[in-house]
Amino acid sequence: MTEFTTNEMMTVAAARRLKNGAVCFVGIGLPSTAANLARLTHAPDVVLIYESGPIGAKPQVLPLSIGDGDLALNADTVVATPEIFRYWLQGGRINVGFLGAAQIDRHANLNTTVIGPYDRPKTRLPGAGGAPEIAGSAGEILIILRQSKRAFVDRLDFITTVGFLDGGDARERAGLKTKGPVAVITDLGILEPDPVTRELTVTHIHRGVTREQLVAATGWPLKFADTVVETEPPTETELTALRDLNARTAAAHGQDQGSE
Amino acid sequence: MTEFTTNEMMTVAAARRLKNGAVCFVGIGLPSTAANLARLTHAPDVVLIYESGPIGAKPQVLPLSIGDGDLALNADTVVATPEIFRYWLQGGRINVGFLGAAQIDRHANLNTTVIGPYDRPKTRLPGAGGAPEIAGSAGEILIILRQSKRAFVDRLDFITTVGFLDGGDARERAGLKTKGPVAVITDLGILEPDPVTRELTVTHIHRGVTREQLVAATGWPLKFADTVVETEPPTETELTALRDLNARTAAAHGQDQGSE
Amino acid sequence: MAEIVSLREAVAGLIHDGDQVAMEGFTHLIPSAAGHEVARQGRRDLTLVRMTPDLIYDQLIGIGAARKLIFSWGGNPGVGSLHRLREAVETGWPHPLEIEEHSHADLANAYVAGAANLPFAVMRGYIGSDLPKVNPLLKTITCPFTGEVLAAVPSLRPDVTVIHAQKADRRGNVLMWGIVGVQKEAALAAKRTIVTVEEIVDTLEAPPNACILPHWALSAVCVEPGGAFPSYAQGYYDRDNRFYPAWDKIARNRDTFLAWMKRHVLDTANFAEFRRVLAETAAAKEG
Amino acid sequence: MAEIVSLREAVAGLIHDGDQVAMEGFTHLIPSAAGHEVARQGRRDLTLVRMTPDLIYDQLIGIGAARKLIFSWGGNPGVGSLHRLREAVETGWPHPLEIEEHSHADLANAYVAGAANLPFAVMRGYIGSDLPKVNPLLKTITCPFTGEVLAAVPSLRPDVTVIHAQKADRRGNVLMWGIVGVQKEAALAAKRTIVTVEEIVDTLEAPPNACILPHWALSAVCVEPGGAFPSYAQGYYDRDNRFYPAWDKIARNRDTFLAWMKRHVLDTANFAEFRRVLAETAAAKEG
Repeated sequence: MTEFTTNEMMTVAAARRLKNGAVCFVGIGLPSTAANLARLTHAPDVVLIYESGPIGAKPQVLPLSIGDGDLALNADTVVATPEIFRYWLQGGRINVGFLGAAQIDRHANLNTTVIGPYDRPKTRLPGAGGAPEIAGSAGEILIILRQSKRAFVDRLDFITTVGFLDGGDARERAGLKTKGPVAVITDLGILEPDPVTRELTVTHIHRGVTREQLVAATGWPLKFADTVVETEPPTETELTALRDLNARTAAAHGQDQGSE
Repeated sequence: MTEFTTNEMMTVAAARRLKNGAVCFVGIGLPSTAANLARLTHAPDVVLIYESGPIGAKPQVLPLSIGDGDLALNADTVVATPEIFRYWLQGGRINVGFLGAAQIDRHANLNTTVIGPYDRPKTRLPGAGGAPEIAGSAGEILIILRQSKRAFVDRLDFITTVGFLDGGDARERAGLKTKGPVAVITDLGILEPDPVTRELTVTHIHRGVTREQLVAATGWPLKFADTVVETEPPTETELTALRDLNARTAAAHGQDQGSE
Repeated sequence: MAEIVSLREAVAGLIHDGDQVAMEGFTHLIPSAAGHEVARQGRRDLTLVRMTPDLIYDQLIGIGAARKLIFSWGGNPGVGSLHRLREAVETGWPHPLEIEEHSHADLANAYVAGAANLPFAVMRGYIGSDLPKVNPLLKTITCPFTGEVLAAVPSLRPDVTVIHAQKADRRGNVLMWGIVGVQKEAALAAKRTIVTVEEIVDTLEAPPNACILPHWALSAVCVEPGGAFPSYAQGYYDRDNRFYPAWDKIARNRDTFLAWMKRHVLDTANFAEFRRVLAETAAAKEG
Repeated sequence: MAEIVSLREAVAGLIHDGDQVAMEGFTHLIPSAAGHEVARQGRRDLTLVRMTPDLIYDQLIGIGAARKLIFSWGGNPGVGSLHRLREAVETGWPHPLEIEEHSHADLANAYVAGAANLPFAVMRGYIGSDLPKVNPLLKTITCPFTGEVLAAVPSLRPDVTVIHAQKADRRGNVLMWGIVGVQKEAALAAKRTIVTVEEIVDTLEAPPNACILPHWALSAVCVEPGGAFPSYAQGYYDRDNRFYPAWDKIARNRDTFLAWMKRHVLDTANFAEFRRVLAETAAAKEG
């Protein structure tokens, strides 16, 4: 088995969660890398939709922005942004929404708005983007972000995007009919909501990572599932596809974009 | 001066009401003939919009249907029908709506729904089409239809499309902000709403037509303006353009479409 | 996920008695072949939806396939009345037809709301019209910001939408162009969607931002060359303008209509055979 | 009715201090030349609207042209923060910036409602989000048919919308393609619209159903070749991916930012000169 980085493990683990043929609403960055890796490996018929308009995007290299020309040129069709949100997302045609975030809490609520008070923020983050409605309208949600105490916090300063609110059936009671987050894939492992409490619980640990590392990188007392398994390491095929994709991307954009 | 028919006079008189550069929402039949005649004579820059989708249509011959291919091929652009009604008509971008009707009353309300009771109609007419919202959203309305007691009735069985309701300021009180009907052009003359009562009042009589003929063709006690003038007869240019258009149309469609 | 199947299979599997069915088209790309196939398979109790019901709905109403019609303008385009529709409404033959009547702007907005998975649409309309008096579904709603009272209409969510388009690729992605009407919205508003196309091609070669329906948003794609006759398919064939006045004569009389339907539609196997029989009867008439 | 004029004239005549201005673009066709011209002419107290404020809004905010920002995602695409936006919000420099914050779906719907001349839009959104707690404009509305409670958001009706497109014909009809974002809706929602284009051509040679804005729906069309730099214009030039990380460095520091703006934007006559000076300073840095 080839050596691999924690970022590579994270991206591969996230990609595997996308079923072939699924219709996936993709954000730029980690989600886009994972979704395209899925398309280039086990899920050639995955349909990638970017909020800027491309439907069935098949980028040759990873887009740097949500509106890269490559997304349009190789898509099945390109529609206006309002149509993406109205007919395709709210229309109920998206199976999987793929989100990142700056911060997450134990019930998979996400913050991309502010750290600190809203009116006098310590850090002003980019804002909501498409996430609040992706979280409500996509059939299920996959979340991908690196695990750290700064990101996995006990209490969010701001809920930009709904996960399971206070847990239990709070999401359903709020009127949401979609599944919500089904997995949070990090560079250390995979967390899934407990079926009853909906608290994020470790179900997979990546090779070489300890429980202590996971606990130390989490801002709340982290729970582990009864059965925690080691994440299947990246296969040669997966690693090659990911590294080729990243190399093509770096060559095309004239700079090193890293492995995200 | 060449001889001309009453239909030709009606079409020419209606065409003249369209200013060059006006954006006009056109129905099939008499309105379409008049609007295209305007485009081919004094108003080359009139913008014709058909509810099926063409914007800036420049048909070579008169369309037989609201969705003829010729409308699309020579248009500035073709959009979806919902966009026509949402962004262009309701959006407030139409200067003139050109309507026909089966029946009209003295306040220029129109019926294209039923003759007789709605639930047991004597005659079932085609229905509303785009007219109710054209009447509300277009800057002003031109109406073109042949004058007869069957069409110009004392009381409509059904108001499909609003004119001035009961007259006076009833239209404004109903919440409509557009002008409403500014002229009804018939084969006998031109009727315009009285500035105060909004009752349709004869302002022009076509050459060779008598007041008695107009009265006899109207189902209510018809009023005449203080000054009634003879409609300027069709010019040679107008007649030639109209006859050429009708001839081209007949040749293209393989049948005589008459002069409407 | 669209399967490329025969029209017979698509109608058999996807359109059921009692369904709400929208066969859309705005004088261009009318799904005539599909309309005939629904008649041929003897569907009953349909609620037919269309902004501009024309010949195919006249046919379905005349043979008694429809229980209800939701529409905004029903006529023979460029000619006049739909006699079978009129007779159903005026005399209840072959059986009473329930009418739910809207304006074009309303139904266009209702399809948009349906495609957007919303329960209703907001529009500025119907002021001063009697239509809300005879259609209790036309309500009002007050803007929470300005206090303006606007029209609220229920969204359309047909059980099945049927449209005709120019072409599809081998995966079932559909491309249409020209006057596209409300077809995309009607297709996306429906639970199930059937698209008949002029041809299947290897690649669509669509221009940027073309009107495309991806295969995974459709239920079935069927090849029916000429399937929009007597309407037209831009880039393929022109409208048969003679058929519309001819239909006026056929449909004026119950018996003439029923005999025509039996000979041309019910007793033929498919649209190609209909076209062959129609050519024969037309030649016989001229001969 | 669109006049084909210089960008300087268009901005001078159509954009006023205190206006609500939407310069839209979804990483493609960003109206950078127009953004610079607004800065150059010293507009003040603007309310800037955009789904995805990027470098040009960072520039306008940093030089103090904006009183308020209406937005849904503000970042340097593919790079990270907009430092001038962040500093305005976090420290009130150069002066406090009022923030009105939405989601993408909300603003997209708000432009659609604006283009449709409606006072509000209805959508299914914001459930469970804190955004309605900090934005009192995010209300709810109850469906009169189903009783479902949905989000109601005010429509956007900018005083001026500014967009960049590929080309216009000599009458001012505009064609754009590729990722067209919300530009058409933003253009039609506005009281006045300025479009900068790569070139003016005799005929647009647009494919069927292309995204076209007719000249009579626009206020001004201005030729600005390369006017979307560092963004791209599909069919004309690629995105300058190096400029975005370079901007991160420029904008991190107030003085560096101000010096850069003075040298490259405020002291240049137009976008062509900006490009020339930028090439010089880049060469100097590498040399």
